[in-house]
Amino acid sequence: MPIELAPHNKRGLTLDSPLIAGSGAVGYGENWAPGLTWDLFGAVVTAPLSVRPRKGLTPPRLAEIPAGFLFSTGDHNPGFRRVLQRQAPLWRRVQTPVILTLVGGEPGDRAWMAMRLEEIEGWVDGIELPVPEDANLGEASAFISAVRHVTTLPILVKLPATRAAHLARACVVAGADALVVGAPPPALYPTEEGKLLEAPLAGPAAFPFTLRALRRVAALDLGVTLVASGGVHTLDDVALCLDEGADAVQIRSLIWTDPAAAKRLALDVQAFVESPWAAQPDEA
Amino acid sequence: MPIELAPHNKRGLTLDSPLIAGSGAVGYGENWAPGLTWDLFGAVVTAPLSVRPRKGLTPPRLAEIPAGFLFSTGDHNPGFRRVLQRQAPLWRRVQTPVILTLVGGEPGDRAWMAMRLEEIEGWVDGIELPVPEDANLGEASAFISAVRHVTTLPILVKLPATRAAHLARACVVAGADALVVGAPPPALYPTEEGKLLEAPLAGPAAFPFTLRALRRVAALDLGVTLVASGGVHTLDDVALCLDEGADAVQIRSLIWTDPAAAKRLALDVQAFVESPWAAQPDEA
Amino acid sequence: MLQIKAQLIQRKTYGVSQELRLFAPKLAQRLTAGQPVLVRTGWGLDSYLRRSFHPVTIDAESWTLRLPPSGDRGHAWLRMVPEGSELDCLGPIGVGYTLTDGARHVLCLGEGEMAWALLPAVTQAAERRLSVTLAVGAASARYTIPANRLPLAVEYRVVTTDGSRGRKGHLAALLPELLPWADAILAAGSIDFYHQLAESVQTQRGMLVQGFVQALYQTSFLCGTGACLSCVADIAGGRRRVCLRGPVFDLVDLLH
Amino acid sequence: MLQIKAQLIQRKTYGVSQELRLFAPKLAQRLTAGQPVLVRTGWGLDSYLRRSFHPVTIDAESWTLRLPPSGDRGHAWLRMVPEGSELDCLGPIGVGYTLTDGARHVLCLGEGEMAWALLPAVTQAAERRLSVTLAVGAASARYTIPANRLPLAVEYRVVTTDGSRGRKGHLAALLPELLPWADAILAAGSIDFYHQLAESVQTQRGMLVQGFVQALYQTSFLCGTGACLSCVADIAGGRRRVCLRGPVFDLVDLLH
Ligand SMILES: Cc1cc2nc3c(=O)[nH]c(=O)nc-3n(C[C@H](O)[C@H](O)[C@H](O)COP(=O)(O)OP(=O)(O)OC[C@H]3O[C@@H](n4cnc5c(N)ncnc54)[C@H](O)[C@@H]3O)c2cc1C
Ligand SMILES: Cc1cc2nc3c(=O)[nH]c(=O)nc-3n(C[C@H](O)[C@H](O)[C@H](O)COP(=O)(O)OP(=O)(O)OC[C@H]3O[C@@H](n4cnc5c(N)ncnc54)[C@H](O)[C@@H]3O)c2cc1C
Ligand SMILES: Cc1cc2nc3c(=O)[nH]c(=O)nc-3n(C[C@H](O)[C@H](O)[C@H](O)COP(=O)(O)O)c2cc1C
Ligand SMILES: Cc1cc2nc3c(=O)[nH]c(=O)nc-3n(C[C@H](O)[C@H](O)[C@H](O)COP(=O)(O)O)c2cc1C
Ligand code: FES
Ligand code: FES
Repeated sequence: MPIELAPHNKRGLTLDSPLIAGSGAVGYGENWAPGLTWDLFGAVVTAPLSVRPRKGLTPPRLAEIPAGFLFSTGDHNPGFRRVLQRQAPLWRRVQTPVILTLVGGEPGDRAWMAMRLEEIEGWVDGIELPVPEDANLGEASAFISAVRHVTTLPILVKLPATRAAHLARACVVAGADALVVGAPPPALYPTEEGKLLEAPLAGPAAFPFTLRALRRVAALDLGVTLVASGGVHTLDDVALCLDEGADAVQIRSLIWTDPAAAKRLALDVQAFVESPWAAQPDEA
Repeated sequence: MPIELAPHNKRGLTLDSPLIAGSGAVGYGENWAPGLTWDLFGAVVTAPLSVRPRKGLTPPRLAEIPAGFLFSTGDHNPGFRRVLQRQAPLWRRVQTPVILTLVGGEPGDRAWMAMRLEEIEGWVDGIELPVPEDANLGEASAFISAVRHVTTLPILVKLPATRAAHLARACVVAGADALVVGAPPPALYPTEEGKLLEAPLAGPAAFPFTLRALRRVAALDLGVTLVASGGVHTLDDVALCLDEGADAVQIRSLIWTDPAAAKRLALDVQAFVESPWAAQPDEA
Repeated sequence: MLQIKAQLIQRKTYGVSQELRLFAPKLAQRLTAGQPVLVRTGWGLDSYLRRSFHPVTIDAESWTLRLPPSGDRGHAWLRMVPEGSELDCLGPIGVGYTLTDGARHVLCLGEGEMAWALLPAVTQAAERRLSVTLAVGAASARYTIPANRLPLAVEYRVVTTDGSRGRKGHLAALLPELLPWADAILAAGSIDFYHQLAESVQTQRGMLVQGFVQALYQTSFLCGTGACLSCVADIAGGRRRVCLRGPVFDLVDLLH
Repeated sequence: MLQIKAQLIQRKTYGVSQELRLFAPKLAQRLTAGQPVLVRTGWGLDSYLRRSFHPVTIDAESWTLRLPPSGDRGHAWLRMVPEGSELDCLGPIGVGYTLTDGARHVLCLGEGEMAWALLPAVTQAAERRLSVTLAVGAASARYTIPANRLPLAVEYRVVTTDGSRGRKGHLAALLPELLPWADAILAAGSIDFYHQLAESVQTQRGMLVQGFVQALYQTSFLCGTGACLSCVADIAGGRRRVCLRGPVFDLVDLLH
């Protein structure tokens, strides 16, 4: 049963499964854990891309917390041109839709990258724009509209979970085809090395925030599709998200920490959406 | 080494230990788990009190999440008069400072209760005022000033963790003697019974949010004392809070889930503040 | 209430269920049937909340908890923890079943998984040479207590929804024949069943009096000391803390 | 890289350390000295992140991980998990030590706890009848590898800070006498030590050439596939993913 994530967009964004490999789970499409393949996922969202290369956060970038971890690369990436040169042939070859994450820098950077993508028809299937944790309504609207003006590609806007309901409407007005709810809230904790790291939550600990944000955004009934993201690990989690109004669901940490479980989940989700009553929710 | 939580208040609020039994950990002072006693804590903060009795949330009130739980009673309480009648003799008897949590209802309710407390000199040692999750600056200022005008008791204002840095200055201007940072962020998760519960986080999962909020509030350097609260479970957690600028630390869930560990922590904290180098941080 | 480390001295597997015998003399000596014990179910922070168990056996030095088939994470951990491990227990919580002095004919009524909570009371009543009937209702034979788990002197009656064991139907259908005989009832089931039970007693005996039926209210507990207000239920004329007043209530209080 | 369930077939306790032997033929056959394996350390969600271990023995069917004394929650779980349990392993990660064909005199240099990562390479080199010297430096005798853990043919040199075993001082002090003899070096230690080592080699041999010293960079891993960018380090001329390029690097690359 195909899922249309951008029903009001001429290009559309059709997924064969509601399970998406989210924000950098497989890098730019080349870093696959054992047993995982493109066809397990409805779409793949890349790691972030900026116009210029970024060195990101000085390591350590990871702090384990109870039932999860704090994690940020600080948008570490080789820059738009390099990634496109290296990866675009791969994106072109695969059947699975590829969604590029574009992040800011100078004003207009995201729109510049979106324009370049518009020129290379058929390589990329959508754009994901993360709204920074502290962005206000005006800032978020501004960069989304700027991208909307130069691209016909479906735009997914990723909202910070704690402020998702506050920001959602403005992002839809600015041109989002779908809302990704959301980026888990930031916290602070010591790394193994004893340094205090401030970064967003990841892992199962993040899921209850995702679910709350999703419910609040779904209640606004904004007429766009919703993608749940943050801490999703089990079929129960996926089912809860779909119940609460999500059209699709992203996973990331699970792909890194337990590829075999990610594969089982992908297959279970495919069975579940065919027939929700047939699939058995997780027993562990 | 005594800790003065309200140095600019004439009455003062002097603690023998920086470890406080926070918001309802022992009810109104009568619900002690085995092995726990008043003298283990620098102060005891009661469960919430409103002018009229409140039935609180319809159960279930509890949902387990990874490494913690969502929990709210909805300010379930027998009302100000009943609790005072029953508990005030006990509060008068004990050496440990007793801090009453006052919550709103009609405008002026908190100030009305604070006025009554002013009349019964020597029974109560401080007031804790939780700022609701969605209160704006004006609302928070208003009820804090109202209480400040009618009481000479030290006022501790408890801030929601995710908005603590935003609200802190206004609360100090309105008359807070100390800031409690903070109430953990709310989330949504199914209970054992399958109902979706929206409630604040509790348990170790909450701690990384407390630590982030504390760092941000401490950075404002507002000239009041700071009390860390939310998810504190180990001596490492306490030490991190003190390092990040807390003068005292509240525990709650640990008292409920592992009284023996709470007792060990209380004794370790006493040893630690006497000589931080002598005490061994937790090994588990 | 105590907090105590109890050593896991025996694990018995019955199909998909398990029973764990825990060595803890001090706790066992204070524990009565129907009183929950809260057990930590992890070495680390997950699962964070304790699981509550009504003992299925109690002796001078140990008690036994039963792990039903379930998908619960805490139960899964208990299924795997090695013999010899120390389990952190907090209990007993609240009020259990009491065998009142006057009672001669004790009727125990258990629904489904909850019926197991009656076992220590059934055993104790039989040891006191009271005449005891245990009647259980369950979905099918596999969910009933095996007869060999009961003292010989106990009369055992079974009702199953699918008729795979004992009479076909619902436990409530047995009440007309069992009630006249009983002079004390210990019940463990759903609130629905308790309403049926109360009605039957009224029909058969004219009136449900205080002291006749003790009924276990099933819920989960966080603190067990009355502080957290997580165990509250709308019973006994108000919103009550089950860990202080219960979990075994007089049926009159429970329903009014 | 594989993800595989490895059965814990043997646990040996050495004072406050433990070694766990894991049966996993497919993994063992691919594993080389210095390559980390990422192991899940909980049945539930805590600890959530895998712990990485450099094998201390490798044979055809199994490998052994070493639990040092530590306060880590994941290690604590591994200390308690019963024999016979299946541990979820992800590995081997990246690039390990290689014994180059030309080498006759292999010098292995290990600092503190990291020295254990050299053991499989030491054993393998001895089996190939190469002449092997293992030199370790540690804070005191109790932190050094016991001599009986090494093949007989291996020459073993120890330096301790407190002089409780072997020479008193720092491992670097041994380099002048050991370097001239070696035609390949496998090292496991801190970046500080690697700088000292590079300097000694330059002093003694005029130049540090590519292919002479292999050095293990210690860090932790999240995905092991190059996706997450959590293992990056500023080495080899940029911000590199250690799980792809390392964790065993040519010393020339590691320091430049
Ligand atoms: C292999 C296996 C796996 C399982 N996995 C899970 C799992 O992952 N998660 C989970 O939650 N459960 C699971 N279960 C089921 C669960 O653990 C219990 O065994 C089951 O629910 C029975 O408990 P119950 O108290 O509901 O009693 P049941 O005997 O099933 O009865 C259900 C309820 O219906 C009423 N009832 C039914 N028949 C009668 C009767 N004749 N007389 C009176 N009342 C009746 C009662 O109110 C009773 O409480 C599993 C069971 C099996 C066998
Ligand atoms: C009972 C016990 C409990 C412990 N509990 C904990 C715990 O809870 N948490 C924890 O983190 N650790 C704990 N430790 C210590 C820890 O696990 C390691 O055993 C210890 O740190 C040694 O590891 P190391 O790699 O640092 O090497 P060490 O041998 O201790 O050396 C430390 C470092 O100093 C340098 N060094 C010192 N001496 C020399 C030398 N002669 N030559 C060259 N280099 C040298 C090296 O760089 C080396 O890496 C405990 C140890 C014991 C015995
Ligand atoms: C995901 C990714 C992010 C990168 N980010 C940067 C960067 O921010 N700045 C830069 O100069 N190079 C960057 N690079 C390029 C690397 O520095 C270099 O070209 C090489 O790919 C890194 O080596 P490694 O793959 O072994 O880590 C990046 C490469 C990748 C694959
Ligand atoms: C912490 C606490 C909160 C209470 N809250 C209410 C309330 O909101 N409304 C009310 O009518 N009574 C309230 N009561 C009073 C109870 O309804 C009643 O008086 C009795 O104390 C409750 O019984 P229990 O202690 O067995 O739960 C409360 C009592 C306590 C101890
Ligand atoms: S379990 Fe906490 S009040 Fe009953
Ligand atoms: S561990 Fe993920 S990139 Fe290296």
